[in-house]
Amino acid sequence: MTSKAFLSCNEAIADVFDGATIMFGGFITAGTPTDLVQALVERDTSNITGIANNIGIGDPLDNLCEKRQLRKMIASFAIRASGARQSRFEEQYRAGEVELELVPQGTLAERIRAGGAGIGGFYTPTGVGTVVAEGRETRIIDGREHLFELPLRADFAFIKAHRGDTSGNLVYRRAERNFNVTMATAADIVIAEVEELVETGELEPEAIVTPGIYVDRIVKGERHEARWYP
Amino acid sequence: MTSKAFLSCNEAIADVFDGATIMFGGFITAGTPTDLVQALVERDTSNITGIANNIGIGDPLDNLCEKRQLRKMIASFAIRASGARQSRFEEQYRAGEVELELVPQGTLAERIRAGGAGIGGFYTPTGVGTVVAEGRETRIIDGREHLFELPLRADFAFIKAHRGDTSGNLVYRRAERNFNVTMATAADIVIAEVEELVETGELEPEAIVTPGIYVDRIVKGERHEARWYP
Amino acid sequence: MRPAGIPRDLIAMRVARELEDGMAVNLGIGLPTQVANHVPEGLTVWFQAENGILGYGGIAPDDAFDQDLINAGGQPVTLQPGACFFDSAESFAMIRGGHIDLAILGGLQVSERGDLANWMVPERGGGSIGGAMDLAEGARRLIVAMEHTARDGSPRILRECTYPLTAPACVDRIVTDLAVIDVTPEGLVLREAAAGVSPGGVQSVTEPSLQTADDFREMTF
Amino acid sequence: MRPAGIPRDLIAMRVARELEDGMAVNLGIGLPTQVANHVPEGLTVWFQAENGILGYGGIAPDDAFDQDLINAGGQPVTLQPGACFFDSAESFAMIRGGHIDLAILGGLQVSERGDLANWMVPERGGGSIGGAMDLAEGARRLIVAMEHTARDGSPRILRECTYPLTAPACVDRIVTDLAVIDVTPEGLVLREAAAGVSPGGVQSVTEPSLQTADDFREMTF
Repeated sequence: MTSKAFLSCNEAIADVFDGATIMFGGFITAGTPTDLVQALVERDTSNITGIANNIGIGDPLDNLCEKRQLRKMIASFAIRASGARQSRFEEQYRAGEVELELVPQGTLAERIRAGGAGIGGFYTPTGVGTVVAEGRETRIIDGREHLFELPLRADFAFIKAHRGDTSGNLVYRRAERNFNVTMATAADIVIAEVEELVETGELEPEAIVTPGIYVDRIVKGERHEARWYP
Repeated sequence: MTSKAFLSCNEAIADVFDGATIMFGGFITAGTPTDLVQALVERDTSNITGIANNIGIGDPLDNLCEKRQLRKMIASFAIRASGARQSRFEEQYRAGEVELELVPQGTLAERIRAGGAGIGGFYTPTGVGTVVAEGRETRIIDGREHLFELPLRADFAFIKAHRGDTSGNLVYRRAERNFNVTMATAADIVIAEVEELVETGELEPEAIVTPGIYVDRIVKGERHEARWYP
Repeated sequence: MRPAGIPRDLIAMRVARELEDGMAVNLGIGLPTQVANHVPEGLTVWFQAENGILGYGGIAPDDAFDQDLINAGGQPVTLQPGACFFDSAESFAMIRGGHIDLAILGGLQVSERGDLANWMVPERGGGSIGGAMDLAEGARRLIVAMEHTARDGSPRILRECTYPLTAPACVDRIVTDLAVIDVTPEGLVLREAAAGVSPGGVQSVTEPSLQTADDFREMTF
Repeated sequence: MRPAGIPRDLIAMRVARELEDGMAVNLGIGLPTQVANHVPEGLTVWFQAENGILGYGGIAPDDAFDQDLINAGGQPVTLQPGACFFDSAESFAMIRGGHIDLAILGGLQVSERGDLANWMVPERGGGSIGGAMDLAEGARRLIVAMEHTARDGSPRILRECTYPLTAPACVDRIVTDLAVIDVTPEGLVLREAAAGVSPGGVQSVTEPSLQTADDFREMTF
């Protein structure tokens, strides 16, 4: 079979276009596709709608703000409630230069899952009675109010795993899975960065978490020691 | 911590009551909780509503028909389109002695997932334009007709895994996962049968598929070599 | 008189020519199952079994039966390098979400609009939906592999299905013992016929009218 | 004058007494995080981090930092025997589906009906919802751990929250540096107060009126 392996992140993302919607896996320091994001910074792609759990100080995603590549973020964690240092994203958000759609984390994950799973929409109790519900369709099911939520998809997903094979099968280390697993199912083109790239057949079938058919391209990145910024 | 291990299947299912709704994991020969079902046969529990992928010739579940313990089955595969030998369930179904709610397999799996995941309901394109849609609520989403489906839960789930620990963590062998993984999330009391029961900490964290908090009781069963009945 | 068709194994071989490198393919119970044994040399095809396997190979020999390694029809299968396992909810997320490139299903009836009926014979009652409705809605492309006529010689390709539907307007191509027929917005198009079978011969056992493709030719395997 | 309260670490210790053997518990960012370091001897508690861990232990020492083993606040954690990992969709299925016995969240404001506001300070704008809304809806029991008053001494337990809500009527118990207060259908009930703090002292910095429980007593740890 034709290998899905690319030799560099630059080549793997060469067709990402201005105005694209891109999902970015990762949760703070775990499972972040650092090299793919860096390639995107270098590529100068503009007008991006990003979908990610978080964008904050120290996140590779925040580097996209340096050259103002982001038009909008859909995220669950972006602006700190506490008054600590501001990320570049936060600065641009406060200056009205970038848009933010804040979504409860579980709703974000479930909307992405629905996008990948062919679910047309779903009802969740999360967000009822809050600003999230403003102007939104609700429905009482089994005596409890629920919000209607639509699926979320993207043109591209940039994800990170620990090991992968040339067919795109992926294995994650510890808490690396987070949004990577679901995002792999919900984008037209899925690009995976792995620390170790092996031949098909080398991964234990029972250990594979992301089946290869979800992944279009795979590229070996470096391990970046990331730190936590309290 | 208090161990969730039970010494026998009989003890593990001792509080299953007449009229209970019970989910049964397994898919034909793979991942079937054979010893738990056999204990249920011996217990003589009656008026059961069963939820399972399939019930047919050679399935342990079909043994529940011997003493007419089943009132109703919710399943995706129960009556063969071809004219092969009939299961006892099929005989009783044709005689009008047991009820059958036939559900598309993916809808069955997704309804159980919704039941375990706190999703109030969802829309699927599956079943549109078929008898499954008769009298049902539909909705056009993104130009495509969808059916509204409600979550499914049960009083008990009987599931099977290959290995488990005394905290309830489960690891499956090959295609054993099927409905077991999702059913473990969607019943008030979840009882797992495993071929090998180990101490907490012996299973590799990355290999665990069903987190122990979903499982209430765990019991060591025997490996039963099952055959396929074409 | 009904023209003589090709044997079932040749239907599977003809369908196998639809496979492309890297495709994710689901094979329905019965005739479609045999397609796994005819993958053209050099291609890697990811066969998906809706019970939770991606990357199974052919049907396993009887003495290698592993009860935990079966396809959705319960038959023992082998594993290819790169195979993996998942649960049913994930499996149907894969199917419903459009990640299966091709589903090859058996059929009882197909209408000229591509409606498929394959889960219930009303005279017999009951029926089993299994994964068929999800596959018919979710797969990117759907090929039906079946005998061209019922045992009594009556057509199975009809203007309207009389059996309960699996899904409306879902079939892309029909491969039978007599012909390869495409469902198009303009109606059914006869693309190929078995050796020695004329377009008129196929039409004589097909209820809706068939257009013969410009590049109509003999079925090859 | 505001009564003197207990230090934050003692709040965490008091909350830790709510833990029971075998419970699945989610700890919010900030003060609640410290609860993991005060699990009573002999209990096994399954701490869930919504980024995909069940069974983490205390906060890891700084030199043992593993970027792939963090809690939802980004802090490095350790693993207990029996721990496992999963993805975010599965994690919130666990939370939303009622499989978390207890969530311990930080709070900015709590109303007398148990409404919680903890994700946004309107004067500051923006805000971060994170997993708080799902936890507030999904956990079987919710304890808020917070300072009893804001920095300017104004009450955080109010008749109505003025900040945007995380969820309405979700809080079961409030543990502060001054008191343990239950949200009941009959209103707020003062169960415990810190040593040297009277019911009147707690009431003086609490907007809605408090009923004093029959078995009112001093907080112990």
